[in-house]
Amino acid sequence: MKSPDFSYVRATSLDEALAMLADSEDAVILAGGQSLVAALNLRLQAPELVIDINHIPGLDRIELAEGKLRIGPLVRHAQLMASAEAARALPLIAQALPHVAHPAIRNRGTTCGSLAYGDPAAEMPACAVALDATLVLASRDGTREVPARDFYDGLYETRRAPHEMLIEARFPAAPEGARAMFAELAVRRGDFASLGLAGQLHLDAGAIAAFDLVAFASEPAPHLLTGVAELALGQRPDARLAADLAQAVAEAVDPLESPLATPAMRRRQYRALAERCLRDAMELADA
Amino acid sequence: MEMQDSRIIAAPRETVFEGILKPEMLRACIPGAEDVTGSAEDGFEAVVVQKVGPVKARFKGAVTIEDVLPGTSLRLVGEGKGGAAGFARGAATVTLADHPEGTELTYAVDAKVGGKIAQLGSRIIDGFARKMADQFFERFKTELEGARPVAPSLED
Amino acid sequence: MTELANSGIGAPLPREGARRLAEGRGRYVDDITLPGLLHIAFVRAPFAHGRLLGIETDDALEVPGVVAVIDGRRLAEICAPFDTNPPGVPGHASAPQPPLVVDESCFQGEAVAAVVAESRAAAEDGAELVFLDWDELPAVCSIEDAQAEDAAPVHTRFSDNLSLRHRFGAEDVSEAFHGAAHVVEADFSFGRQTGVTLEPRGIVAHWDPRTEELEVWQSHQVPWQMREVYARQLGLSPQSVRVTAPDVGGAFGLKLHAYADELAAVAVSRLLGRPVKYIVDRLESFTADAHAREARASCRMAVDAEGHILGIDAVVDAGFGAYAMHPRGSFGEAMQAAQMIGAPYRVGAFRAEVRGWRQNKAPSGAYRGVGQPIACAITEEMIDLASRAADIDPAEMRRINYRRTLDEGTRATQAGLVVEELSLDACLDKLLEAMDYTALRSEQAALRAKGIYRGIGLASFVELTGVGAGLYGPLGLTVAANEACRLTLQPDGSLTCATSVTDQGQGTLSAIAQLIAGEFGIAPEGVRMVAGDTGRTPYGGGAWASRGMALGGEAAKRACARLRDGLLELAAGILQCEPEALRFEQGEIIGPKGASGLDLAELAALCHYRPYDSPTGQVPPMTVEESFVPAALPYIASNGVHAVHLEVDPELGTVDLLGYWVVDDCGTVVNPLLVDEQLRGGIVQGIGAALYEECLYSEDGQFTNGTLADYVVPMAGEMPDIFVEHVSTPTRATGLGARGVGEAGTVGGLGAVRTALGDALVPTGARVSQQPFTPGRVLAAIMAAEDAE
Amino acid sequence: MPDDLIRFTLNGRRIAVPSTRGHLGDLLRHELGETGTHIGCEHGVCGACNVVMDGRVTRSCLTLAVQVDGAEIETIEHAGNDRCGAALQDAFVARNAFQCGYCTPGMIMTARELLSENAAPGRAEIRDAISGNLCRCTGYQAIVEAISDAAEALRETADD
Repeated sequence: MKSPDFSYVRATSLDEALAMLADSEDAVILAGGQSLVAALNLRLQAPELVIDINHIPGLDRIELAEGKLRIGPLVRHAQLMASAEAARALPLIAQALPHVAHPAIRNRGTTCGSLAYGDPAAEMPACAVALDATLVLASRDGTREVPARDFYDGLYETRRAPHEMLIEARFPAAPEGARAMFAELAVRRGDFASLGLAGQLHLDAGAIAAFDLVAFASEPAPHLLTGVAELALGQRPDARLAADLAQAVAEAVDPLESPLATPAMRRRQYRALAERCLRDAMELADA
Repeated sequence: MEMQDSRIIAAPRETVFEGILKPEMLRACIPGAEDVTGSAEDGFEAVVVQKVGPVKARFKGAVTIEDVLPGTSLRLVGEGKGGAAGFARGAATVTLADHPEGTELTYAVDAKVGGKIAQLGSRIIDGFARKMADQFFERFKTELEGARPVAPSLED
Repeated sequence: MTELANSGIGAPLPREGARRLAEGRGRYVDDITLPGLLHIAFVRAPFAHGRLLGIETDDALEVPGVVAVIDGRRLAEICAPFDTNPPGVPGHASAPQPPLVVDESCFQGEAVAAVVAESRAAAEDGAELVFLDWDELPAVCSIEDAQAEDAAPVHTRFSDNLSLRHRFGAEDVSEAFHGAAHVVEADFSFGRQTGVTLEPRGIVAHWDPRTEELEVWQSHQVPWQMREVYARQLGLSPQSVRVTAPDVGGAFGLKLHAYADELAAVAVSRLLGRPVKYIVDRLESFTADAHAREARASCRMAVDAEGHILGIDAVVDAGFGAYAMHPRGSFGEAMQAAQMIGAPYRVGAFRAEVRGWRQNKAPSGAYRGVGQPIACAITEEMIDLASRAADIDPAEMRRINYRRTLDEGTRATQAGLVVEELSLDACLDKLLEAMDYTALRSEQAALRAKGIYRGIGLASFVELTGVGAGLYGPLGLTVAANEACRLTLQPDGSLTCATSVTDQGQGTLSAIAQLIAGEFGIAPEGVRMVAGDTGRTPYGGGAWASRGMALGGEAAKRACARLRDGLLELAAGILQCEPEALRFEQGEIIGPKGASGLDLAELAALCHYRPYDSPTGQVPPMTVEESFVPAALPYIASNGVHAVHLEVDPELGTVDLLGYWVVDDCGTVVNPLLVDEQLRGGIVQGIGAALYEECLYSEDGQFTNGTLADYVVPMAGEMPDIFVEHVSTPTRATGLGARGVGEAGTVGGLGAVRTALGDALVPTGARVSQQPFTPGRVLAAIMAAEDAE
Repeated sequence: MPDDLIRFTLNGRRIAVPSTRGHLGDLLRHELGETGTHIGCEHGVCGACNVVMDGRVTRSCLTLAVQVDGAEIETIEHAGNDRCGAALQDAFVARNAFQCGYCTPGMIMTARELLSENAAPGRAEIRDAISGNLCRCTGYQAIVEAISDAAEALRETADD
């Protein structure tokens, strides 16, 4: 299990990295490398060129300005986890990050890398969709912004073109009093989830003023449950609402058939998971 | 895995059927085909490179056409040997039916992957096969309907 | 106990060599390198069953660094295929297994060609460019498919797939079931597992044409067995083969076997006259290591109104895979799975039929517990089902039926087991007290009323440990089952113990050193252990079936006695007293008048340098060798009881372990520090079997979860703290009194989780028969029960 | 790496070694003979290969050898040189917190980072911190206890 041969270049600037990405037929960006190097070892990938961006200055910034939290492409999961500013601005991300793999992986793995990779079972893409983040893609020809809600097409399929690099993820900071909803079902701590929910709700004068919930891992891409949000908006949180919304989640998801569980089982699990994380977010007492 | 889908192609049934048998069509439609040689009668040889998520595999493969019922149905059987990576094989049963807007092409695909690739998880493999089949028939539809004529002959 | 503690036995001493490992100074096979070393990568069969038509190697040979590409035909010229059909197992049939596929391959992952290169990476580059031409043959994968009337053969040399058929107990037990107060019945399915040693298998082989000697370093449990195997397969004299097992990163039975790919590596070295290294990578380990446990079973149990077991009638169908693992075969698990059913209990009538089926999957072999976890799980769930039918508390139900000892006048149970000196009652008493069984039961009832499903599960087990020649000899296996100790008194007064026992981290060597030190009253540091090297140790077994202390410890104890007797006799001559009046204390000889001034160093110097100072002119031998194999018993039974407390989430299907207790009787505990965590490690593997681990094959025989991310092994986050307590009943079979303990955790762990889960699900009416009990399976059972309402 | 050498600091020593395509684990083991770092899966799951790179625990199998040019790498061979590493090694020996020893180097490197961030971790925190390190031999309990013991020993000697 040794990687195939490849050329390796250490980029010194973003422009240089993007130029090499554009010039090579078959280049990959190495940021955290926690998925890429595994794929190389497994010989699942055999790129001609590996472009290491780890030594480009300034890519590891977390910045809060004008109500947006900007995460640079070299911000590691561990760095984001340790940022008090990020935890305040993005309570959902703070709640989800401990579920991302294990300490050693979080020390190297980058949040943008996870967003760009688009593993259906990963937590960060689901959070980005739930929080309506904006993903900034750059190529030699310029930059463009894609809402995370449009970015994920399917199993590892994203709107990123091969010559583009995700250079920033921009999250709207949570409004005062926003409450995160996060729950996932994984066999072991840190494993890829078999199903999960990520979202945020916000109360205004005792009624739900904002509600975004995403189902992930059981479908090819994060699934924003807009129908559930419609039912939630304007309602006052109570046990009955939590149960109704949980039922709506179970009906709205579209789990893939898998050898481990039928869609019917997945819906049942979703209902239970949703009710629990809704009750938590609504700060209701245990059932 | 098995799956089924259909496409409505704005072309008469005979045209669609003949299209499938043309080697240049295979060349144009097999996703990731780098090199296709051969004929409908003797079968085709192809080198195919496919990528799904973390998996990028290169197969040396053969495509044969079987069970030909002219104008109605046939089976496309593709088999790729991927060296140490394993193998991939797919059979698509293609059925044509008249449709008000042209021809309805229905395909049922039975795909099998083996060796190291299979070991890395069915999640990826299902995506692999689905993507291959969908792209193939989507391109086929585009090629047949499109203004761009099928390239008459590509160098081997 | 005071005397024992003073003599070293029973002290929780840190392990010999532990600091070395804690500082990263272990020496494992992959750490060994030789000048001119070549590396192998194998091209493996992509199909479950196929006929090899041709191999294209031209492109591979062009790769820089690739030295050779060697196929099965080439190796067949110098290396015989494994023939694994022990004459003592009637009706057993398995196909010969060549080191590399010659024409027919029978499981996905079977090695087909060896690419030999200057580096592993170059070998893998080459392997990617070897193209195989195949005809795919029909594959038979599940046990049901293998059994089918019209099943295709797994190997074309056979017309069907039945590899073994055997019956334990009576031909007909129907009498016992007539008129029984209760008859319970259940089906069981056990998932296929693999050992997942953290250090994968690996080998360095060097055939030196100059000396005509073959030297092998291998991550293995039984170097002596492997010396015989390599000599036999390659037509060499065993004396020209030396096999060394350096530090081994976990073995668990997986490294007890001879593997075709490792034999191929040795044969490649023989062919090229160069040293070669082959380290199994993690992907290969899943498809090419021995698998285990796959079985389906059905069992009926009859009990009377008071709960006494009147009869057991069971059928076990085991999945053997494509070949029998060499040299011990694949039948052991199936046989023990059937024979050990009901072992802890008095059973009126007994019948267990076992069948083994060939499949186009990796061969199955020994894995910690070998069949006993299956037997225990079946037995314990049947006991629970019967206790519910008879409305008797499950703990009481067990107590009613425990076997205390064999019935008077019998030599063995109806299943042919010799189990003696059991202490199950004492273990259960201690266990129930430790877990506060009564309180847990009341809590369970209270929580059930609130819709919280907790379960309490018990599993009693009897484990066959220290298996000796009495088992292997009659089967016709050329496997040495004795354990030997060669003890040398060095001129400086230190001791060297060369033992045939091997240690993969159990701490056996350390415990033997402790035992020897105790015999002379010296510190364990004064005993140097040598093991795992056929060039330096006496002939014997190695490590399997929880034998290290039970047999190797006894051999050491006997060697100590002989060496000591000689030394005391010499000292008695010098001190002019009777040898019986002398003893060793802190290495010094203590006589009737106290310290004699003679110590080990002085005696050693006398014997080695000044033998003329001996009053008789004679000195005792400075090296003695003792070999031990239990004469009276084929094995030494140990026993114990496990308990699990868990909670099932009926909406998610998840199982949360809340508590785990075990009371084990392994006789004399030489070092509790080693024994307790050994038990826990075994239990965690049992929990893995119960909740997580399964080799998932597609219908056409493709291994689909062959990564460490997909084949789920237990990690720290999900494992509970495990309470360990002991009852100590030294076995009379040896002077030391130790029984084996290496598998006790695994044997009972699976059953205890199973019974606890069954108990938790009682209010739902669901039962999960298929293990592992994944959330999907638990939920499916609950949903099916709901639908049935 | 203009001259195709990887230059880095390994356990306090300056190293220059010819560039290689493999991962850091293989570089350490096979090019530099530091065999204490163990390879268990090469796809980032087992944690046996954990080393410290620029102050953070890192999977050496998920780090390319060429990536460490200019970096500081610390492995188990050097872990005993600080109080925390030494305390862990003592505790692992005293508790017999391993059997075969194959997971131990990665386990200790991981635990050392935990103790550097949390002087008094609870059992659950310890279990969480090592949840990415596979031990196939023990029941994890002795490991949890050893880490807990080491933390206590470090607290007791903190003022020395």
